[in-house]
Amino acid sequence: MREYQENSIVQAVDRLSDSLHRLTLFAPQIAAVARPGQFVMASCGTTLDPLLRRPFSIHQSFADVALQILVKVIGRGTRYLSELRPGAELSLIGPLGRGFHATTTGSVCLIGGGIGIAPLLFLASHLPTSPECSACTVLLGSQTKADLIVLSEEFIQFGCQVHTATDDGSLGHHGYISNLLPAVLPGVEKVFTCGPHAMMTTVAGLCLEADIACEASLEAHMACGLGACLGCAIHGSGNTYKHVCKHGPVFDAREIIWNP
Amino acid sequence: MREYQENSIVQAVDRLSDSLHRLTLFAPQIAAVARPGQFVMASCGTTLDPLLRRPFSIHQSFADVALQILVKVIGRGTRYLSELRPGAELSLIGPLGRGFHATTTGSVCLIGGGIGIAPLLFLASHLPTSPECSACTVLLGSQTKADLIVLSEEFIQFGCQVHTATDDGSLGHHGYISNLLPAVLPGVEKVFTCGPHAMMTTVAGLCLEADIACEASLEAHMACGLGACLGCAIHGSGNTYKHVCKHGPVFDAREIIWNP
Amino acid sequence: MEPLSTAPPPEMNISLGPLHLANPVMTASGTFGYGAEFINLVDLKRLGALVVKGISLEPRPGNPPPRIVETSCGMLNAIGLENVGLDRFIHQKMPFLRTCRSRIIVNILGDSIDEYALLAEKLTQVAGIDGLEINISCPNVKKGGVAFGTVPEMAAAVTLAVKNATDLPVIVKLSPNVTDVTVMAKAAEESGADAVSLINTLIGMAIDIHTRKPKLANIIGGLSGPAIKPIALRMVWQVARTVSIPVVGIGGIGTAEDAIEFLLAGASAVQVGTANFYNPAAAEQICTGIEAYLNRQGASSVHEIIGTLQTTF
Amino acid sequence: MEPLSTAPPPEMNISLGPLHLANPVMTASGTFGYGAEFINLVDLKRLGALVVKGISLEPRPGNPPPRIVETSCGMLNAIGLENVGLDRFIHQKMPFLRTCRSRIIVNILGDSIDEYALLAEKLTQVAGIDGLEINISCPNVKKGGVAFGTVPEMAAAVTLAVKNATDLPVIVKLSPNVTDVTVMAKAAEESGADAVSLINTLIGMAIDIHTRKPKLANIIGGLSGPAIKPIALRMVWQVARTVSIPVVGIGGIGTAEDAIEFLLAGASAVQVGTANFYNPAAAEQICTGIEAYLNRQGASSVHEIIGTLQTTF
Ligand SMILES: Cc1cc2nc3c(=O)[nH]c(=O)nc-3n(C[C@H](O)[C@H](O)[C@H](O)COP(=O)(O)OP(=O)(O)OC[C@H]3O[C@@H](n4cnc5c(N)ncnc54)[C@H](O)[C@@H]3O)c2cc1C
Ligand SMILES: Cc1cc2nc3c(=O)[nH]c(=O)nc-3n(C[C@H](O)[C@H](O)[C@H](O)COP(=O)(O)OP(=O)(O)OC[C@H]3O[C@@H](n4cnc5c(N)ncnc54)[C@H](O)[C@@H]3O)c2cc1C
Ligand SMILES: Cc1cc2nc3c(=O)[nH]c(=O)nc-3n(C[C@H](O)[C@H](O)[C@H](O)COP(=O)(O)O)c2cc1C
Ligand SMILES: Cc1cc2nc3c(=O)[nH]c(=O)nc-3n(C[C@H](O)[C@H](O)[C@H](O)COP(=O)(O)O)c2cc1C
Ligand code: FES
Ligand code: FES
Repeated sequence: MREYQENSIVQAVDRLSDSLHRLTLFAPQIAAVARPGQFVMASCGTTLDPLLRRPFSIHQSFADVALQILVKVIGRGTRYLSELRPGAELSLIGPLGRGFHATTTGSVCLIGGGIGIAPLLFLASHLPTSPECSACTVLLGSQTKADLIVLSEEFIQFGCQVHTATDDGSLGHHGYISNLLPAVLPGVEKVFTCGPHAMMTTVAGLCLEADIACEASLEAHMACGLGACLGCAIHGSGNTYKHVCKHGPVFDAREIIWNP
Repeated sequence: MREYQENSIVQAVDRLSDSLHRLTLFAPQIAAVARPGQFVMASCGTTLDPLLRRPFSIHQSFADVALQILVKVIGRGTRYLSELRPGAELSLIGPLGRGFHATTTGSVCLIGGGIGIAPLLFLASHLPTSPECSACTVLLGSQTKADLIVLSEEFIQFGCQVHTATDDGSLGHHGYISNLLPAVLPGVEKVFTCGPHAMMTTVAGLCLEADIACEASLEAHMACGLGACLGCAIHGSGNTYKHVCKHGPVFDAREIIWNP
Repeated sequence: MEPLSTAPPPEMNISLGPLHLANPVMTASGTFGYGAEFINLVDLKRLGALVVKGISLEPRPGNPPPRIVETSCGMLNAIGLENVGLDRFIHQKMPFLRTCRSRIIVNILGDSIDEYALLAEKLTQVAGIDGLEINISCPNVKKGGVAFGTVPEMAAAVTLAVKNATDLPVIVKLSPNVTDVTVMAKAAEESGADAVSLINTLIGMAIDIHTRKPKLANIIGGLSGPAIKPIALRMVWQVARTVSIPVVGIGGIGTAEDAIEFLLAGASAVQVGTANFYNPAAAEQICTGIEAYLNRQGASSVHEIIGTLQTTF
Repeated sequence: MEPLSTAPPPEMNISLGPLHLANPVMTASGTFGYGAEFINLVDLKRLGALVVKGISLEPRPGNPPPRIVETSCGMLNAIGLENVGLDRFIHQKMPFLRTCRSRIIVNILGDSIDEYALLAEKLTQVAGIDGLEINISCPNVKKGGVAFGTVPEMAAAVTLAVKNATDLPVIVKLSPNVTDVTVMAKAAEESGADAVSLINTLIGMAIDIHTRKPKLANIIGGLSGPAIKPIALRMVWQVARTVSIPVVGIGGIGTAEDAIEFLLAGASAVQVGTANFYNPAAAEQICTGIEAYLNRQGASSVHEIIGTLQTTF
């Protein structure tokens, strides 16, 4: 497993909606070895304030040359990224962490909420291309329609069946995307999820109940992303702490205590 | 005396040479009241690092709407300014300090070295327009020709007689600009100077010797620019400290201990 | 867009013992000159209180330059307590300060207990002064330079002497350069201080690697600014849990959010220091920002948030 | 463009008493894991020494999350000394560390003097360990939680116990949360420490104003990063003038310029901490940068700059 500290070059910054920006980064070293579910640590500035890198899921990786991250503007780090222009440098460390295990051949369901959709597109592009894989159902939830238009098209192009839900009802189901999961679950062999913790808690609960394998990509504040600072602890099963950056960010739903 | 904290808008950033950039800033409040020799404190970034504002002489003030600063890239604050683009905001406080006293009607000499040329152009544009003022001699020194080409033209347009010197001999006198002063001094009523401390020390010495009035614009590291922090002390005559931001930046050469 | 609030503006007035302020936002000593320096940039009457530059009996010239250095998210200063001295303060600075319709607190410093007491006595007779803040970070010259601010007995003695010399409200300003700041706070409380304020600057240093000299002529200086906020907040929280007199939080406060952290930790008021330099509008913005926060939280008074930090998870 | 230097590369090796390092740039405990975490990003053999995460006799789970918060030019951590414990360290971590061709220093921590001594004794028998660093910032459980790091007698007792239990070089790592760090340094020196390293983190705090809870589950945490550099540099300078054993400078070092400031102030070596997180290449860049500085200064050895700060203006 190779990791790199690489000065990527911004190739494009596409505004998918008011709050969602997609950065295309020339980063051949990282792109060459990235796997779905892994992430990068990006320097969000050129001074010592902010000091720490921010973690971002790898959203796509192209022809071993470029990768994409999807950025939701939350605070100043993400705002900085959204304002970068083509040609700018962006220091990355990656690919980091344990990704999704997409070796399944049965039908799968990907369920993402908000910015949690980011790693699922890379995963969708890497699902085994056996006939059964037409049976890839993707459930995408967000606050409003604008965030989903471009993204749901892209999942469809990978041959996935897409269902959507929005908080404001402007697209698809009016309400939580997790509400759509029970109808989809029967026949699904594995569920992959990323999104708000509450959503993933619901998804994990439904899967565990139905005894369906579930992998979830978790978040924690990180200083290093390398397993060195031990800052990104979460409550794991068996009364242990897991480190999101190293043991995760993708965990088997059974490894986690969802409501500590 | 009115001072403002004003969010100026960058209108243009002109690169005069590799290291010299001229910023034109829409700042009507400050521009309306600025006088030659005064300065502004500029926020050189949008985060808390760097923390402090940096002082810049007012280089020109136009029709009460815009002002210009001339920036020499030294460290990260000045680099930040040189990389600003039209439309960007730049917070200024100003106009600050005591400016030049250009009420003289006799002939004057302006002698500037390097970035010290900045405040002299504003001064040249404000010299009394009496007939005698054709007798305004300007001595401009710099490392190399590139820094002086545009600037010396502009002084000429204000009716000044310009002489130059460069360290590398690429324009005018090959050596220190202060070497040209003795030949110019006779008949001059007042000398205004800004530049490296060593140059101003020489200039002040020559003037005091010849009993010619001399005003010099000094530098000191500043935190506030307002006379509040007392950080910008220099050795004044009479065993006192003077504060560059409030008592200066322009001092009568006799107020200063040049070699403390 | 937030809907226009129909709630009445929240109560912002607070008391530091006998000292009543219209709002909890003060400016810190040494960072706001004698007030007049900011007249064009700050609406002085909006300040809860204005704490003036530390005053000594005699004028002090201060340290030789260089006196300030920028550091990462902070600055070092070695001003050396330059000030105009008591007499010129009273005659040249107080007339303006009396006009600015803000509470005026005079920060005092001395080399001996007697000097502190004499300063307090003389300032008590001056009209327009609402309180004294004792800067105990100076070395005691008579005791061989041991700092008043690091030995509890000495802090107690200064506090007592000042309290005996004045009937003005007295705030004791604590140094952070100690193992246990609560011990110093208790010493001040037991000696009659009406409030404590903290923190003063942390001792720091910077070196110019090209000249191989310190960047300050005084070699060491006081570190202030956002860099020190986490330390200041921790000390304020510790002190607020220890003493029962009001606590004034100081250290790296530049935004309403910063100030609110200190209020939640138990400070009854805050002082804005270094931020006045890089953003003179800071104190006013903080005042407005606290009001907005109180409105959002549905609080009708700033007292509803002071000391309400929840420490159980 | 600088002309290609024809001078031989400067000597970079230094000694911390009996401990000889190829260069003065180490990585700080807790910020470099057990070394393996950086194998892809750092050429480990270029490190003067690698100090591993603090090890206790038994494994420790650490504190509940959240454990870290970013602050202005710094960060707070309340990891809670999570570590694999002595046995797993020896069997799972040392085999890799033995291969990395850098000096290995083990940072140790305990709740009692006996624990420190036992750790030292057991680690002395392990091949591949070049030295011990005693983290005295932990509270002494037996003495009711008083920190070893703030009482000179307790620091002395720990140092003595460890020295008696090992013949490995012993570095005592000092806490900055004290009134006078030189007293602590002297206590360590007099008890036989081969070197002192400083500073550990400053105690700080941060509050989430929306939840009104501390941002760390542990309420308080240790402040590190560029924000604390001025304080660390001042303490290193004070200690270097006080003790005659070597001093290792730590605190906010992220560039060669930072490191050189500490060397000029009297540190014989430095440790890079938080910078490893935001720039894993930092330690290597610092090493290269010191060499370049020595060349520019015409110095043939790093010893020519250590402690050469000029304090007369
Ligand atoms: C494994 C992983 C993958 C992620 N993938 C993406 C992605 O693809 N796209 C995306 O937009 N966001 C992603 N996030 C969240 C993203 O890291 C945060 O939104 C970002 O750090 C916020 O930084 P800021 O400076 O804008 O906000 P601030 O709130 O100013 O950040 C302050 C501090 O908190 C940390 N922080 C704040 N929010 C989070 C969060 N949700 N998770 C972790 N740290 C946080 C920051 O890193 C920083 O240290 C991911 C997080 C993790 C852990
Ligand atoms: C009254 C006055 C007028 C000035 N006018 C101009 C001008 O018109 N054009 C111009 O290019 N420069 C001018 N300068 C110098 C300018 O302020 C510095 O070059 C600038 O602050 C450097 O900032 P930096 O971040 O690029 O450098 P850094 O070296 O990174 O700055 C670090 C710190 O040192 C201070 N500092 C560094 N050099 C100087 C200096 N020479 N004087 C004062 N503080 C300094 C900075 O303000 C900052 O606080 C003036 C200075 C003064 C005092
Ligand atoms: C330039 C400067 C001068 C100061 N002078 C004084 C002083 O005279 N008396 C005093 O008690 N504190 C003085 N202080 C300390 C501040 O009042 C304040 O306690 C400290 O700076 C921390 O707050 P801050 O981080 O908001 O600046 C001074 C601080 C600075 C930066
Ligand atoms: C996440 C983290 C964990 C740390 N763990 C330890 C530790 O186990 N033992 C120790 O002595 N110091 C520990 N430290 C302190 C560092 O070794 C160092 O002394 C401190 O961070 C200051 O240096 P810096 O500013 O370069 O980070 C830790 C620091 C951080 C940030
Ligand atoms: S982020 Fe440092 S260990 Fe996970
Ligand atoms: S810069 Fe603050 S007093 Fe001059």
